[in-house]
Amino acid sequence: MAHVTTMERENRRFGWLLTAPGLVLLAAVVLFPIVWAGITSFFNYSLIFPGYDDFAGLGNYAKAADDGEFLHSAWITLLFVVAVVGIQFVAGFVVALMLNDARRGKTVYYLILLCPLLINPVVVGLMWRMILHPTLGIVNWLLGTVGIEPVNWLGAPDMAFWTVVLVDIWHQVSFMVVLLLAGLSALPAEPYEAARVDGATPFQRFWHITLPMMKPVIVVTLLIRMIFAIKTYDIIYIMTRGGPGVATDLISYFIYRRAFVSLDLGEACAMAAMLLIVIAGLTAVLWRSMRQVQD
Amino acid sequence: ETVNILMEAVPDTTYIQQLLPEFEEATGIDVNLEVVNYAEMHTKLVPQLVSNSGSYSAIVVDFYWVGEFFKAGWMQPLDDRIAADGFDTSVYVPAMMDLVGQVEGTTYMLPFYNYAMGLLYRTDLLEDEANKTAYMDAFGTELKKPETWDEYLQQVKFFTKDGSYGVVNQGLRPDPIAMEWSNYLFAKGGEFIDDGWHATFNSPEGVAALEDYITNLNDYGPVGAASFSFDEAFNVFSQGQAYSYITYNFFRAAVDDASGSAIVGKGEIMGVPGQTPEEGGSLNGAWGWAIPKSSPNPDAAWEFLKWVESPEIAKKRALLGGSATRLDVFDDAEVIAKYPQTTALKELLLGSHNFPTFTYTPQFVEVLGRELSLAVSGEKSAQEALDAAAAEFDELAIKDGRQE
Amino acid sequence: MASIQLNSVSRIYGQGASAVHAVKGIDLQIEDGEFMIFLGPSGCGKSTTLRMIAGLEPVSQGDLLIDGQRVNDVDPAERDLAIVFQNYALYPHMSVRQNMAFGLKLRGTPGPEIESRIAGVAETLGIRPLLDRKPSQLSGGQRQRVALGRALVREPRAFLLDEPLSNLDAKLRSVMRTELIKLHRKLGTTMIHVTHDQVEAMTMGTRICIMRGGEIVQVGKPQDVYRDPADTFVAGFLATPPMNLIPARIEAAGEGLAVIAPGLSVPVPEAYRAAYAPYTGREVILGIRPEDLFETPEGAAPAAIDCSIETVEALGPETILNVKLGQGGSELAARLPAEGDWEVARQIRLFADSLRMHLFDPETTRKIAR
Amino acid sequence: MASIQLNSVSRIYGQGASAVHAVKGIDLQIEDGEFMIFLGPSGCGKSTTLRMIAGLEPVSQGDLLIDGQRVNDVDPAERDLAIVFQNYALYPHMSVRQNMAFGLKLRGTPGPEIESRIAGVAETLGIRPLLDRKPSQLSGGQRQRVALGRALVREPRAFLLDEPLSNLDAKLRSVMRTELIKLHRKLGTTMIHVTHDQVEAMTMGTRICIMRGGEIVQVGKPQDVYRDPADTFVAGFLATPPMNLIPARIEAAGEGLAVIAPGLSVPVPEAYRAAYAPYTGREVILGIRPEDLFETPEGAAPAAIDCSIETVEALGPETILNVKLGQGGSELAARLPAEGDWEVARQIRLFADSLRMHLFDPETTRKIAR
Amino acid sequence: MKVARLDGLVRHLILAGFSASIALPLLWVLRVSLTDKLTAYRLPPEIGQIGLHNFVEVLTQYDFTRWFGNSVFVAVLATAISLPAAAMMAYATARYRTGGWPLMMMVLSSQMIPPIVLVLPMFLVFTTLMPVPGIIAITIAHVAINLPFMAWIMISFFDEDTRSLEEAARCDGATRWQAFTRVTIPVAMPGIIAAGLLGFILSWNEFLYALILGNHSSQTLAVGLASLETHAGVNIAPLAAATLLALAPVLILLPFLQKYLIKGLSLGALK
Ligand SMILES: Nc1ncnc2c1ncn2[C@@H]1O[C@H](COP(=O)(O)OP(=O)(O)OP(=O)(O)O)[C@@H](O)[C@H]1O
Ligand SMILES: Nc1ncnc2c1ncn2[C@@H]1O[C@H](COP(=O)(O)OP(=O)(O)OP(=O)(O)O)[C@@H](O)[C@H]1O
Ligand SMILES: [Mg+2]
Ligand SMILES: [Mg+2]
Repeated sequence: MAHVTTMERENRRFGWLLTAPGLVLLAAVVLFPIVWAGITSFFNYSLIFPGYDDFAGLGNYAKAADDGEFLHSAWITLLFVVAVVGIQFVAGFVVALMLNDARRGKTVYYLILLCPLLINPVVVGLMWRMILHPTLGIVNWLLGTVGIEPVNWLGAPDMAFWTVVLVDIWHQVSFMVVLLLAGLSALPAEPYEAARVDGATPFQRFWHITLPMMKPVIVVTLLIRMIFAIKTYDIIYIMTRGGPGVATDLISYFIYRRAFVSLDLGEACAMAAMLLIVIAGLTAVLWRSMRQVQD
Repeated sequence: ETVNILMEAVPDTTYIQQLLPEFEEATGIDVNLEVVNYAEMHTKLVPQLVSNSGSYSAIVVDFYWVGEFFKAGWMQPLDDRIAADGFDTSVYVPAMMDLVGQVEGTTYMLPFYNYAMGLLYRTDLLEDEANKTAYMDAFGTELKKPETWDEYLQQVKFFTKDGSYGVVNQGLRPDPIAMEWSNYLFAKGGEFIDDGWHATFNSPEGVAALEDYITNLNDYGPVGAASFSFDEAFNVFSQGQAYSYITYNFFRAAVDDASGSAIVGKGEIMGVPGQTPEEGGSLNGAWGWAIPKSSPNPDAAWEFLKWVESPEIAKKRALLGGSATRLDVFDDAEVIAKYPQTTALKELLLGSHNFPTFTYTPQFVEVLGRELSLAVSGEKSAQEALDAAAAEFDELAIKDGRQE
Repeated sequence: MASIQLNSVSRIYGQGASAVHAVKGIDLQIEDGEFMIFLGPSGCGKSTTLRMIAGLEPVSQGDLLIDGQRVNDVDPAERDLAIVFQNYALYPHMSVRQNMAFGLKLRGTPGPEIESRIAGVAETLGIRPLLDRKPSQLSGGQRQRVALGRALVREPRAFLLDEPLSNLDAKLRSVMRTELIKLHRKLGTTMIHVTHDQVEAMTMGTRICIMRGGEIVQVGKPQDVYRDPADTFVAGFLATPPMNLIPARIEAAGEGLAVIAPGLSVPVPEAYRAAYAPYTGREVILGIRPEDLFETPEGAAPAAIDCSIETVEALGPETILNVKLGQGGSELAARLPAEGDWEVARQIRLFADSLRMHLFDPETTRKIAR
Repeated sequence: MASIQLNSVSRIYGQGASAVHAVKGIDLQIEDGEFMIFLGPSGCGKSTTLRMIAGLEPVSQGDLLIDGQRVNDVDPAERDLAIVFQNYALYPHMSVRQNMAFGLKLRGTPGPEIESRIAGVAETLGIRPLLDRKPSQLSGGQRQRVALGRALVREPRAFLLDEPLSNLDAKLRSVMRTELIKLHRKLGTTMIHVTHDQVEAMTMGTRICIMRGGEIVQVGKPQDVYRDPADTFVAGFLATPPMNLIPARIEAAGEGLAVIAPGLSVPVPEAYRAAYAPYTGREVILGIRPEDLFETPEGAAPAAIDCSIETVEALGPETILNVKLGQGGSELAARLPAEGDWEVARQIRLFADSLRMHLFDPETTRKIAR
Repeated sequence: MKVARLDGLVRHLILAGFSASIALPLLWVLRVSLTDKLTAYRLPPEIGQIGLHNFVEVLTQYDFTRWFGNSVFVAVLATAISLPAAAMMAYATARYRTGGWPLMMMVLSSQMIPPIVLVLPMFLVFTTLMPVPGIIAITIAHVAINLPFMAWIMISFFDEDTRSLEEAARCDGATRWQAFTRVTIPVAMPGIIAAGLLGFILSWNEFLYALILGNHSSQTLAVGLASLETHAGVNIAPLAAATLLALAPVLILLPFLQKYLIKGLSLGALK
């Protein structure tokens, strides 16, 4: 349509009106910090000598890109995110599907699986450290009663990574369940009836009806979980501090140390900016695939 | 008026809390102790200190932040106030004043409490007759509390039997492992730096210390000690599963706490033994009181500091179980009577070594912790790990202007 | 191809006080290859019955048999029926083509065959140009045709069609009607067709099943049901305008009997006299179909009715007159030729063939057998 | 109460190659208080036009005027029209009562009045017992009635009804038809009613607007459109079965003219001779309505047609015969009385009143004026 | 139904297995909360002294009630403010494509940056705005951080299905706003409630901003509980008790939302 009608203008205006409160809030609270962080990333800015007199250009970025430890953290983080989000998604989806169709006991199951989410990550870390204590922990003791050697949950590099993954899954898997279940419960019933009569098995219904119709919700869920997983730091902080060695040194914890232990904010901001660019790229890809469904 | 102080949840904080009504009554100043997890204190303090209007009247400073806080100019000098009020700083253990009192000749802090590290060991195991004979048979020497590092290592090996461990370590990076290993370094006769602030801890002594550490951790300690923080490690010890544990001196009191310890009355602390009976290998550690530049009411804060570090209150804190920094308290008969280990703690403190404190101490602890952890997990050799840490240390020292 | 049998099948929605008894223990035997029409007022349980047969609603009570086998617990997917939903239930995320292909794909029909079947059915339904659109881009009638097409591409054991033509225009509807009849002839598949359309009901089915309030009122061949309605409900339901039902009374009249109502007196033909005699002096309901009213005496036993014209509905091919019997009498509808001198308020005399009248018992509402 | 005017109004969905021109520059003037029927094949743009009037679809081109005022840009909420959607669009989270009350509440109608209006409308629609149900608990026809009820409780400037009776049974539908007519009489509100039902189209509206492929083909009073269809499309669309359209040719026959087709020869009545003369020797399309075919000579100029019976559809009140003209000729539908000796394959002779025949130009498809 | 019963059995087996793996560690926490640290670490597990002393200790010796109150205040208020704002934003994006995807990316970008680099400048902002940042500052921060995430979640719940309902409402005389609030919102409720719940949880567990922006009187549960990990060891038994105490009220409230969260709305009546 060539010209913009008044109604479209009204729609647009209304859209912005709805968006305004959120935008104002965001602008008031996070705009300045983001801009500040962006600017700071171009300076040799240390909290010990705060000030913008030492312009570094892309120096901080170059340094980060050249920093083996940082790159290692990025790599570990990638593995972590894929493992955590992947497993949580599959498990969460299965549970959400089961729960959606269950007739009895829904509330009980739901309450149970909500509990971990409501527990503070710090506490989660501490509790799991206790439970997984190699000599004093209940898990190794139970394994021992069936003749399994004590597992060095957090002390061996490979194991520690998977232990952290496991604990994060325990803690966050319900996030997926809550969202996916909400998505499932909002799906219309008719296409399922049609599919059943068309002869679709439960799996085929899942594949041909549920998945495509859930795609927007799935994409958003994966996206949000991915972003949160990349930001994981409390659990690492409590459970391993990135160790043993550098086996669990996730990027957020790395940046945290750069900012608040080394007090080297310029570099930390540059790293955060690089992270932002990567995540934004991933988000754009996911968003596009979501739009393909909507149109 | 209100004095706000950020503190860590440790026994000493609780003791002050108990005594606060006295202060509030005497001065009319309210005191708010904001208690957070140790790990978060630094994170919480930094923005407060960077900002020109913080909300903390006084703060407590861990020794390894001292260089950084000093360099950034976040603390107010106290000399004028000390002089004006005739506050006596000479009673403090000198090592304390070095660590958390003066920086480059200016007094910024008053030492609050010390947490020098020591060797917790099991007296009951040493006294056990069967052990004594077995030990005599094996090594031809009497089983008694170790006087030298090598004797200690021998005992560690000896007590690793029957599902018990000779030692339990805190191998979590960065500070637990870095602090613990420092004792090994000192015990082996090594030092972190030379006078010119060059790293020397990758010397043969350092490498040997790390190898000892790895052996202890992997061969004579429980599975998973590489990931232990002091809590896990102490739990192993307090459940009676290990003979010894090198740790902070305040765990001595926990040994006798029946709600968390199965070895009440069976543990004692001593300085970490060195190469000879005369030398000690302990690492020193302490907290100091300071008034930040951003303090909204430094005068009231000073009132509080004066009060809390006054001889009476210091003694009262010690009597409640607090950890002393003043010689007069260490020597106080009443205190010794109530806590016989006071003398041992004093000796431990006097024989302890300081960690290099400079602007980048926290960063160095990170580096050291990481490299030690890599060595423990077998991804680097002891020499490689220490060389890497030493190289980074040198860089930091150069950055800080300590080194040419 | 399947026979379908319902043995006292019930469906109760909800529980306790708010329970809705949508289908109340109906018995029905649908033979293999039959074309069964479900007819009944809105909310009488037609869709519910269809959905139970399809397996989409649980059967609350009773047994449902397909080909003699109890299928109460059989999954819809295994019943191999095709259904056109009243609300279409198209897959919103699939194109028209995918909507139609889905059931075939699931059965592993080879791609080219799917294509050709879709092409054929789409052609018949006139939705060929729409094959690549999403349902949201279709008009109401187009959606309905897609829903129909989705069922027709399959070769199920039975077709269940829930008002599949309701949103189509008359012309298309008559085309579709013919197509469905042809399809039924060709395949011989059992069909159940819910409709509100008189023409569909009368012309398509081998039998009609008339429902009311969750119960079956009458089942029979279309013409039989039309000619011989079981009760006033069926009489008043089938056909538009429906049969005129006039409260009346049977009285002795000379030799024989007469049905008397205000403004109307119809002599009972000899043939029926014996049957109606027991009702002499009692209230009855007289039923006369609008097309059994004529301007001129017609049939074997024409009875004159004097009335005044109330409304005139010129439908084109014919005219529906609503007339009023004499003073304060009932209203009647009469189906008369299109052209005539119809004028509101005019007095006219109509004739009814009294051999074609029906009498119903006002208490049971059932037809008085004769 | 409002007059509605469409000046070359278009609606184009999508853009570029896949654009769908749903409504193509239609002009239409609906007077205040009119009852306008929209009629046309599925997908011809009826709903789209209605939605444009309601303000739900942007008008791509042209002007839309309500009461003389251009409203292209006026918000739907301010147009104060009530619409019954073809897909009902009931609020799923509200009970039937709330669905109906919503529009009134928004207008600040006082509670008791809302209640009484709902009670009244619900009574008329027979949905009173359903007032506290959610839409998901209703049958198809019940939902449709709720959708209708939601519009009827309001007192809008105009009603826009998109096939509001399509899912109702014949009986209810005729009741509703009467109610709508009554309502229109009482309120005098402008109404636009989309329907596929012959009876509704012929009886309810003051005018019919026949659409095809996004364009208006003919607008006029129902009887006028029926008697005088503008082209073969209208002729073939209105009524079931539709007018028989037979390819034919006008030839000189003795004195006059005759319309000749295989198996059929109809003399042109004198009255039309002048009008048809120019077409002599040319192809035409002959139109005869099924009800203008009789068994016995009837009308002013009966023309005999010999044919054989192909199919017999006994509808109850009457019978539709499909007959075939002579050897390889066209098929015709004939609407004949219910009783008769109809047998497939029998040869019969039918008579058409040639005064009632129509001729169309096969090229333009338009009726040849006479 | 035979098939259905088998189906149900498998379903409940999976759900029960999953719930068990979630619940067993929690049962261990419960056990720890009822005993003391010594017994908690005893192996093989022994019953020991069972009692509620840890709960008493948490309620009397720690500021538990204040932490809890602060957390409830912050999480409830932050969710109550950000949920509507996020819902409006999500709706505008879903229905009117307001700002298109660049806007949504921008909005989300604040989520993509580790909070650690944002918290310092944010602290500076708050200290210039208010003398002592406290619970209000934490709340505002939580609103701003949770808003983008909630908005993103909700976009997919304001899908096209509700459009025809809005059209009906508009013809009924509803303004855009009324159509949104009275029709779209109720229909999209499952998604909105889920987003709200997750936002609440996020705020409930949020640590960094609560730590940095808070002061001694505005410590939230997250910060308070963390202080039970002391330099002299973890007070594991009171911590376990506090964790369970913190869980209880939320779990008690939850069933009231279950209609939206678990059961779903049957919206089958659109046509
Ligand atoms: N969103 C859309 N995108 C593309 N084409 C559309 C869209 N909506 C409708 N159409 C097309 O526009 C044309 C007119 O549709 P409309 O709904 O007005 O038909 P209608 O006359 O109401 O038909 P019916 O009687 O079947 O309801 C149809 O061909 C339809 O396929
Ligand atoms: N989910 C439900 N809960 C309660 N009652 C219901 C439910 N679904 C249908 N009903 C009721 O059951 C009865 C039968 O519904 P059904 O859909 O079978 O009617 P129908 O004969 O198909 O009517 P229509 O011709 O209007 O489609 C109706 O009165 C309806 O209100
Ligand atoms: Mg139905
Ligand atoms: Mg339409």
